[in-house]
Amino acid sequence: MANVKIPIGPQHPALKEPESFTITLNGETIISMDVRLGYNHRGIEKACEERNYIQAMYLVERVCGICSHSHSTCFIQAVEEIAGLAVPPRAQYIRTIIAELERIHSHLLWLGVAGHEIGFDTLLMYAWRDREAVMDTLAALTGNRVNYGINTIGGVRRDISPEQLAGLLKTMDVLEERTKYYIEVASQEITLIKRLSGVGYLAHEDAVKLGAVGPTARASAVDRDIRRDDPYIAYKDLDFKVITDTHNDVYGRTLVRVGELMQCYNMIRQLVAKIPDGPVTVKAPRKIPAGEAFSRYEAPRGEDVHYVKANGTDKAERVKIRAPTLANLQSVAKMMENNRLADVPIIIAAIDPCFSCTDRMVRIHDAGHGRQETLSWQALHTYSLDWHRKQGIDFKALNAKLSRRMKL
Amino acid sequence: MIHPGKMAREVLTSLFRKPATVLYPYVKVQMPDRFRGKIKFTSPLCIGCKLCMRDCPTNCITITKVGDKQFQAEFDLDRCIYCAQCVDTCPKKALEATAEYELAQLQHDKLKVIFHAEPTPASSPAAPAEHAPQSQPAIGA
Amino acid sequence: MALALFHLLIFPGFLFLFVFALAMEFVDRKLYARLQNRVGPPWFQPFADFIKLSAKEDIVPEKADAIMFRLMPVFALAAVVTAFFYIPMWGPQALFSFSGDLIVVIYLLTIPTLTFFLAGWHSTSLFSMIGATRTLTQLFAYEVPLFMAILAPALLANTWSLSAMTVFYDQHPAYAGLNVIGFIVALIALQGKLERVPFDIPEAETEIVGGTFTEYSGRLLALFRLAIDIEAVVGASLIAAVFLPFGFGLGAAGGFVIYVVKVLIIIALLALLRTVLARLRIEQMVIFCWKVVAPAALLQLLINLILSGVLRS
Amino acid sequence: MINANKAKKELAEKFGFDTERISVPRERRVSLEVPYDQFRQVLAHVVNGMEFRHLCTITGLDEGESLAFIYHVAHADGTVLSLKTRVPKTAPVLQTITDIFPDGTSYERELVDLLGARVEGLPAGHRYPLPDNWPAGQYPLRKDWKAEMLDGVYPKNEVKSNG
Repeated sequence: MANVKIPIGPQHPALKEPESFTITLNGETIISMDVRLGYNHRGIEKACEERNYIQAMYLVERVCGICSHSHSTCFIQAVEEIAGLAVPPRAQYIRTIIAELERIHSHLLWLGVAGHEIGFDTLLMYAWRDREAVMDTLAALTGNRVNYGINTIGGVRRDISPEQLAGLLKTMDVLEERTKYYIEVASQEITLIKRLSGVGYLAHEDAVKLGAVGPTARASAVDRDIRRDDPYIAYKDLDFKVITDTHNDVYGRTLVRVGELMQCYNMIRQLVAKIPDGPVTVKAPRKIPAGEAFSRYEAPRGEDVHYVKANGTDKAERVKIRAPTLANLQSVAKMMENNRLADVPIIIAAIDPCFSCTDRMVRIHDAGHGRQETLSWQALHTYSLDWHRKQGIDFKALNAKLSRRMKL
Repeated sequence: MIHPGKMAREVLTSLFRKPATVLYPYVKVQMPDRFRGKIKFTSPLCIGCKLCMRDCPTNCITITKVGDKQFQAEFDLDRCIYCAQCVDTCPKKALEATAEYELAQLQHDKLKVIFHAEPTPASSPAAPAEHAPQSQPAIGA
Repeated sequence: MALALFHLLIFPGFLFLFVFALAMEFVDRKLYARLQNRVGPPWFQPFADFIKLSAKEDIVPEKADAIMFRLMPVFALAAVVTAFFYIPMWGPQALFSFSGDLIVVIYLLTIPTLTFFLAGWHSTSLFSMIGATRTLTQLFAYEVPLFMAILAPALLANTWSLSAMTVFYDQHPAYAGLNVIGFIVALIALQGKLERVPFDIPEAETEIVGGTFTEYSGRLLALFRLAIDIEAVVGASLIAAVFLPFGFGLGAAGGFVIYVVKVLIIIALLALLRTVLARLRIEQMVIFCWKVVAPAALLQLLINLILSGVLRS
Repeated sequence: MINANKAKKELAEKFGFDTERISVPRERRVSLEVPYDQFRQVLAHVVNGMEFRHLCTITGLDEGESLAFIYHVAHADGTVLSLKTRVPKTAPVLQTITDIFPDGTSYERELVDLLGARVEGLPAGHRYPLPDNWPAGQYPLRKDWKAEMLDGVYPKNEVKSNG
């Protein structure tokens, strides 16, 4: 076959969110790739300017479902820095616990998705089954499985009880056991290795040049981790290793993620052991004094960046969000080179893309007074009936027929 | 080391294990204590400060004064994101998060929940505390 | 005449095959789910799926060759059902047999794959055309090992008729034990024929949406799915007849039970295979088939050739 | 290793900036505002001379009369330098930095789409993040932009009803 252009997306089974990749193929080999982003823009940056800080916090938390805590913490750090709030240490520890639990849940989720993309659904089912343990823990600690809503300006909304901390340790033991098993599977199952190694090669120099972040960069031996380089919340008190790998491919990215899982369990044990007593929140002013702050956060997918500019009112002047996937997407085209069509899903999945994070801005609907026409159930019903009537369906005859049948 | 079918033993033992699937909706899930479900409004406690309205990220709460020191609350559940910020904001604990989570509706208007003010002892006690307007579309109407 | 019609349409013909194939699909799906620690579908799910699909609208793509598009599912179904009649099931004698029916059965089992290719090609959609080319590439990889694996026992039995072969192994059950390599090769090849993990490359959902069947819907898709289900049963029956020729002396009822158990074992093995492996890439699949599976089949052929020489002399 | 104060000192010495203009709001953060004609020179030195080799993002601001752009560049040790520069709103022309940071493409496209900056030398490609049928001359992140401005001009191709 001559060169063929294959659309992967905006709607495609391999993509869980709409985004468009157009791939030019020669036979099964990829020649080039073209990305069109922006299908998921919701206008969050602009909308943040129209909301007070409390409202904006919940909006920012919903930039992404998987790394919701990352975005809300990153945003709140910036706001707290501008306001000059000293967040109590216990609150910082609780934020860190939730952050690491989120990383565990995100990486296990990724492991399952990776399995699915290469047709290994069993891995998906098992990884997601085990992930339920983290989800349940998160639900117990914060109230909800996603969009935890634990943060508030000046601290956290809910304290963690000693029983919950003990339960946390037990969960960690179970998960550590399971992760060890997955490491074993990843290093021994031949079909898995065949599908992952050598795929999506990203050389160290390219990773640096194209600004890759997070596990994607670390799998290309870029030793960069915001938790260590620019410690925030409670990370400066923790002893952990930044996992890097020299495979430079999807297999390396898998090893980095499972390696990070093992570090997460350790970190949570340290956090539980060290958590100080005290209040979990300080009183925050409604109006934040003028100023600006730049905040970085190591989300499960990589470096998340928020810039907040305050102007002295209760609303932010400007909120800028750069999610990790946008930084990583630059390198995807490079990774695609000389790979097969069959590798496209796993290469895209290997950066753990989160397109809803990436795109934030398109149509602003004032939440208070939506101008969009919403059809009520009744109106929809009427519309459907009208449509069918126009198609020549006679409801009277149908109803008569139906009632005749019912009588018989 | 290479091992084809590495997961074989694991999957075979699964045959004799209970499935991990929760058979929802036949089996209901127990919500944690801190779960943030549908918000409940207790009218007598409300002082009408409207702080909840100001902090609600989606403007889904409307508190209206219906009488002397009497307030009714209207929730647009289709807008509510169940963050329970209003519960934290309320200075008088007039709002609380319940464990109710099965809130999906086919009819848009059922998502509007009104918590009427408690009737004063003098008036009729028949008014329901919670009320959602109902309307059923007729088939083929 | 009436009896022949009964055989063709009711038992062991179309109706039996329909019910049996869908029941086996249920077994496969349930087992797959249980192996993954899930609950799995209820027993009637394949039937419900079939009925639901049959009730849906058929959509033929505008640019597709409408006649080919509609004919292909029927062809696939006809081929697999025909093949079934030549396979001995609960007695050593098949419903129909003649000298050389082994070759005919193998060819009839190739036809569905060819119809998948033609169906995908005539859909003229990008995804289905890629699926179609992959189907064909894959066909060349597994078909030869399958041929060799099935011819090897035939060589030992010195016949080209499936029924005669079964009679031979029924009389010399010890010889059947020699065909273990062939059995494994045939299982792998059947997995490829059925386009299931690790060989579900032509319809890899995450890569090319629905592959060959991307454009199919409604009744036509229902027919295709039924054809694949029946192909699984026919393939399993063929492997059971060739490699597991035991338990024919138990009368009709006993023989039937033994037959169902054999098919169940093969379906279960195939389900296990697709549970524990990841999907291969097309070139990995071809390399695996030619470098591992084909030499194994050749080895079996060689063993049986030497053995039959020793036996005949 | 470089820390915020060292970076501040180096910048002040190299370019003769007033140390008042370089602020260090906290550990590992430096911010500096430079006039646009000096911007490229400073950026080149920051990247090549001082090894701030990772571009975090580019923030665009609408400051009324002018558009401001903050280039956040990070050092391997966690120090982030926020380099701010301004161009007048009437002629918001910028030089691309994709020659220094190839990954800056999408950040610059954001500036083009959302703030109406004109970036010279930006590699050809799809627009980002707004849709292709977005009306020209509408820049959502500008302060004078209101959602009402889209009424009647967007979306252009609305879903037609089948009836």
